[in-house]
Amino acid sequence: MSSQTEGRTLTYGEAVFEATQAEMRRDPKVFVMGQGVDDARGMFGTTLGLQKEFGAERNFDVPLAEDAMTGIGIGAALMGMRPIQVHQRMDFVLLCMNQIVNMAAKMSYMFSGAHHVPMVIRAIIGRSWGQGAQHSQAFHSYFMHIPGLRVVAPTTPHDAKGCLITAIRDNNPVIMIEHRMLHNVKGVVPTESYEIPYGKARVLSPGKDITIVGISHMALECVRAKHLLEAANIDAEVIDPVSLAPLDAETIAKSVERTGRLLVVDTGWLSCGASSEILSEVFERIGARRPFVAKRLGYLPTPCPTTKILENLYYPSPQSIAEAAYLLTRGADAPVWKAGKVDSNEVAEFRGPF
Amino acid sequence: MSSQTEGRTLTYGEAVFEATQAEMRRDPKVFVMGQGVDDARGMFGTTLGLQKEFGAERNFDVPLAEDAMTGIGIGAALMGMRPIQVHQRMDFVLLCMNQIVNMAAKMSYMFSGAHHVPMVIRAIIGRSWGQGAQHSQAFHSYFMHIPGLRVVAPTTPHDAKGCLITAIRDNNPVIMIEHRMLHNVKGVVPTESYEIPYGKARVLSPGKDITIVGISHMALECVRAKHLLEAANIDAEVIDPVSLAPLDAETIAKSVERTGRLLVVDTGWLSCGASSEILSEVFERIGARRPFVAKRLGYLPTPCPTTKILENLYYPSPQSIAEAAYLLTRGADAPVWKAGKVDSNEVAEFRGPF
Amino acid sequence: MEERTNNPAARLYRSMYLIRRVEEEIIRLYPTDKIKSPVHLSIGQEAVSAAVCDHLEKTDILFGTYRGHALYLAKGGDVPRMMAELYGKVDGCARGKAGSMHLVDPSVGMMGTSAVVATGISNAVGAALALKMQKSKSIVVCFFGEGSTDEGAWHESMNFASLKKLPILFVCENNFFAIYSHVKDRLAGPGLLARSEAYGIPAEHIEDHVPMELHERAGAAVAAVRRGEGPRFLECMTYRWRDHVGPTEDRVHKYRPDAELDAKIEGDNLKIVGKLLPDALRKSIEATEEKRIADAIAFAEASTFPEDREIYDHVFAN
Amino acid sequence: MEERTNNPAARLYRSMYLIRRVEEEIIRLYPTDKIKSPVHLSIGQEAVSAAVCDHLEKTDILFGTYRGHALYLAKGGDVPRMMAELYGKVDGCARGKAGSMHLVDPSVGMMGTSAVVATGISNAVGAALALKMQKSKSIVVCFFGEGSTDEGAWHESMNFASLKKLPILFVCENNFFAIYSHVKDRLAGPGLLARSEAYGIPAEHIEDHVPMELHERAGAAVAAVRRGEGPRFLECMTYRWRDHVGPTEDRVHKYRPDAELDAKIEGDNLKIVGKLLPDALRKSIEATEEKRIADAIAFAEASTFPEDREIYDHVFAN
Ligand SMILES: Cc1ncc(C[n+]2csc(CCOP(=O)(O)OP(=O)(O)O)c2C)c(N)n1
Ligand SMILES: Cc1ncc(C[n+]2csc(CCOP(=O)(O)OP(=O)(O)O)c2C)c(N)n1
Ligand SMILES: [Mg+2]
Ligand SMILES: [Mg+2]
Repeated sequence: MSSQTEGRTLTYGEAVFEATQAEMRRDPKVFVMGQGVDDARGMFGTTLGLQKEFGAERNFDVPLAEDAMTGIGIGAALMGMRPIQVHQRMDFVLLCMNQIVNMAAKMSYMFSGAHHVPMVIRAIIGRSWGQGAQHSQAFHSYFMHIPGLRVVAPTTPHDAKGCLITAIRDNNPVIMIEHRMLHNVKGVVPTESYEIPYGKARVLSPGKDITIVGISHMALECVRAKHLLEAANIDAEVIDPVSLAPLDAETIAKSVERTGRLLVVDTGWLSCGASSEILSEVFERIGARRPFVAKRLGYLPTPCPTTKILENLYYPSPQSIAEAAYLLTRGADAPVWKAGKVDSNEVAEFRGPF
Repeated sequence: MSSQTEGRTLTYGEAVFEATQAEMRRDPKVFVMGQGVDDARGMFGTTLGLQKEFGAERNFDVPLAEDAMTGIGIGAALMGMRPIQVHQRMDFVLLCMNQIVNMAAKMSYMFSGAHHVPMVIRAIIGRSWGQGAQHSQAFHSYFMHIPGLRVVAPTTPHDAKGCLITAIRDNNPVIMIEHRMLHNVKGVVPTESYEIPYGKARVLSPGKDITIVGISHMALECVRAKHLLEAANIDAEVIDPVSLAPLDAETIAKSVERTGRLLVVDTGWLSCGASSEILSEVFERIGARRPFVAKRLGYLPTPCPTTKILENLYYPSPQSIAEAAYLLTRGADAPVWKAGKVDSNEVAEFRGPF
Repeated sequence: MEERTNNPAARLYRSMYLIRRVEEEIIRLYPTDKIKSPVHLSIGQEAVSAAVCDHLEKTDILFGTYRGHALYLAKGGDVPRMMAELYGKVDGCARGKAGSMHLVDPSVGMMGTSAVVATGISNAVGAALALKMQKSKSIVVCFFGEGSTDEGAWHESMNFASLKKLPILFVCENNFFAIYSHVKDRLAGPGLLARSEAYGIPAEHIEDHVPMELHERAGAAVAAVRRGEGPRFLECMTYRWRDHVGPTEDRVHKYRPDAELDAKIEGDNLKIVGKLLPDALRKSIEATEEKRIADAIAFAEASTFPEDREIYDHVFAN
Repeated sequence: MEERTNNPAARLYRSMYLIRRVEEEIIRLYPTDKIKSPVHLSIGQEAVSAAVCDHLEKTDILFGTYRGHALYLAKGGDVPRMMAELYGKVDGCARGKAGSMHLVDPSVGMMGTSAVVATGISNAVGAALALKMQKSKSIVVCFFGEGSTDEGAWHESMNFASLKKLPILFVCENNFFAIYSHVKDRLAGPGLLARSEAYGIPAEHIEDHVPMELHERAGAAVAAVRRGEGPRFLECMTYRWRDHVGPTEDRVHKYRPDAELDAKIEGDNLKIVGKLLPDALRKSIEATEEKRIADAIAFAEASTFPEDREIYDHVFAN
């Protein structure tokens, strides 16, 4: 964390913008490309005004051509440029998996260091208000699977700024996961420049009874769950991995070693997801010497339904997280406990269309 | 397993062919499309002669257009046809992730049963002889991640035939993973038609000291490792999941409950891979009541190097599997043990170019 | 609905009027938050769906995009079930799981729409392949915005459709914009006709504001496809009056001149077609459609939300 | 190597001869299993790489495919390091990690090749975008087989290159086949010229067996791109003599008439160019190149395999 936190607050979206703008000022090789990055909505505000300041060469709209545009970013990166590409929905990165996995991730290795690919891909996870099956998916585990890629998923505006700066300065391809529900969330963000290191998880809130790991937007929900759990006299430690690849399994494992309990809450599906990786890494580290209990929570194993009433069930909530943590902590035979109500404002206040 | 096993042996490739041919005879809606499925090599023999018997309408070559060809298969499936699509290398499915994940996997759900997509995608994992970084990848975990997809990875010719028949008759999209090293492996295959059910793992060889789960080609290597382990007086149980989604975690967990040790060997990378899913599911089932130790093995966390000398290190081998199993079983403080030598014939005998 | 009239203008008017008014009702209802779904309105673009679909049989097969209300209605999709779907109700055409972006009604050949641009195009080509294999007399019509033609999927799909001479009509609704991005900033070269012909697919460009000519030429294209002459491509110029997504106008964003939009609204195709009809006929059509719409909304209001357990239904087909 | 001569035929001959002979050596060596890598030979196709690359500066940027030996050599790639790479040795241009399918030599602008069809095309366009942003005088040349043009990636890349008027020359080596699949079974419509022009990219079709004409027209295209006139497209007809992959002939598969192959071998471009040179000059070129090749093979033989720990190197750049 940066030393200077002077209490200035920004939204997450503003923090992303600030990091981008500062890096573009610092390094003329940095540019931003993507569908709509120059339009009046400016990618939820994160790119608004960049074209005015840096010109259309360094902030430009592109055709609907995810595959080639990714390849074009890679090609520019090979020539020393530092492109930032933006996808309004992570669902669309399925169209450019080939370039990301077969090309960007492999070039340094395949050519034994003759090339490197300093490129950032910002991918936004959609949620709420009938986004439905094709505008709500999260594929961070796809990138965590691939050697040669870095994956970060900052939760706070502070970390969003620092992670993006780190990513832009990195000589490797970095996937930055942003959650649509986070863009309007506020937090303290230092004005100066700082990098958030890879592979360092952040303990958002210490506790002794159970370790709850929350990824991206779920970290916020886990903090809410922690408060709900106080009513059941359970003191949860909430950890935000921040960096998914490399992953700081060490910090999580140490926490579980103390608490003996692990709940991983992902903003994505479970099977072969980030939550199974976290569970596995913790187990491989401490399982032989420290028995613990664990559970994974995430999207239900269905596509995302559109109707609000089912959509609400689809996502982990502070209540469902707290209740799962209660069960893990007190055991299946404990008296039934119902978590209180708490609003996830960023979800409740979100209004259509997008 | 089918009751009638009259001792006839086929190669894996022949078994795939036999299943395809029999289903095409049975059901005129079944057809095979893919690059090279009608050529002189006939997809490693698995499609050889289909065009002669069924005509060019039911067995046809396609342009190099993985994305649209997948979408075209889906469209035909929506209209009641039953396409089988073949990818010579699983690396190329990265080009059609959008159609598989955003469309095929979601149509039944998104339209509440108004549609279904009876389609089979055969994806072949390459290996050996300088296949290199882009012709050797395995992405079964990508499909296991997605609700709405079935994933099978048969190891034996017997299961290859039965799994493909099941897949063709299924009204849902099924990804069938084949390993290039398996196509020439022989085994007993009943002549009659039979289905291999989803979600049933196969205990390839029982044992009491450690549970070794091997996926696809790795199941063969694990059986070899089992034999090597006999020299160290370790009796390994080898399990082949066969069906990856749904996964028979129950059978594996029961085995681990007996052995107290789990080694998962994947033909793929570890992070967010099938091995982490298997470990997690076993842990969630029995971890609270039965302490056990576990480890995952798979590709090294690098792209695949071309030069043979490094390629050999990249893959788990009977030796490295046996030695990992030894360490898990005897503990890190046990005397050093080196596994004997055994040849993986299908690897050793493989000659270039492909 | 009463019998199909011999007067194409009357049929066109009914279809366009229905689309216009359903979407105006959506605009009216939207602030109530009853429709918790992104809506991509076709107001201004009704003529294309209405004109093309007028030549189709129930058994003809249609694929479209998230901007799919017009298409669904023009193909004869069930109006009450559409409204219930927008409400997220159990009587919706997909029991509330689809919402506005994924309308479906297989009973009239409306195969569904996708919210990922250009993804439905290859599905449509695959359906045409199936029709050909099945020696069916039906054809496929595939609608998409000009933005779709940016995508590699369009290229691959056009090529394959032509290669196999499939019974498919591609209809591009060129409304100049993909969200706020102008087609001239995305499409290089002489245009879509040249591109289509480079695949060996005969193509036509049809201007906006000539709905009866559009109707006639669409009919000819449908007939050619039905005769087995292989794929055809129509580039239909049109214009979206509202914001890319949502119920409001979008003048505030200044990505297009107010005067351009004003001229389009002024030249309203619905009025053009309406003027071809005797007053009484026009009014009777309007009255019937108003009743249908009111009934549909009442139906949606009365319907219930799905039960919790439905969330697990239909992940897999049986 | 001696100085660059003013005689284009001599330069062409040297380049083509080197390619031909290196690949013949690969054929000779292959049965020893020393080259444990799939090889995609360019024998029969040498003229295209040689003719185009003769017009390029060292600083010009090149992208190609797995069928990349010819390109690597024509652009002046290091021969010993190529041979060592095929041997999987540590002195290879990628320390043995790349093999035949991924040759690279950034010191001469050879940016590397990809084994996934069409994937390098957009990378090339991106490099051209960078050159434009950097106001460089260099240009990009992007080689691919006609099979690449099937892919959506080609469509998207052509469109963007044209849209931004990027300094890139697309060179399609049309050898009729993608593995054993004939282009007429994959490509609908009037052909690649029409397609290219539909993106607004001027295109030329150049027949096989006219190497000097190919050389001249390639030079004109390179010059036009260098003048900043935007992208150009060349469709160069050519023919692969050997199997798609591997060192052998493939007549046994009967996917192309023997007579067609025979006629191509008969009309050997290398011989055509050789005949333009005085005997003594030709022989001196051959002798020099033979020496280089022999040295390169000796270099590869003498080099060692990488050490085990190298497997972890370069997953990430620093
Ligand atoms: C593959 C993909 N990329 C980007 C988007 C985001 N997006 C949604 S609609 C749209 C514009 C599409 O324009 P067009 O195809 O012309 O259709 P129109 O909205 O004008 O009807 C975009 C870019 C998407 N849904 N899918
Ligand atoms: C995306 C992708 N699809 C399929 C393949 C398998 N494959 C390798 S080479 C090839 C043929 C390519 O033909 P063409 O582009 O004409 O090049 P040529 O081999 O004739 O030089 C195919 C289909 C691949 N490598 N990549
Ligand atoms: Mg549009
Ligand atoms: Mg070719």
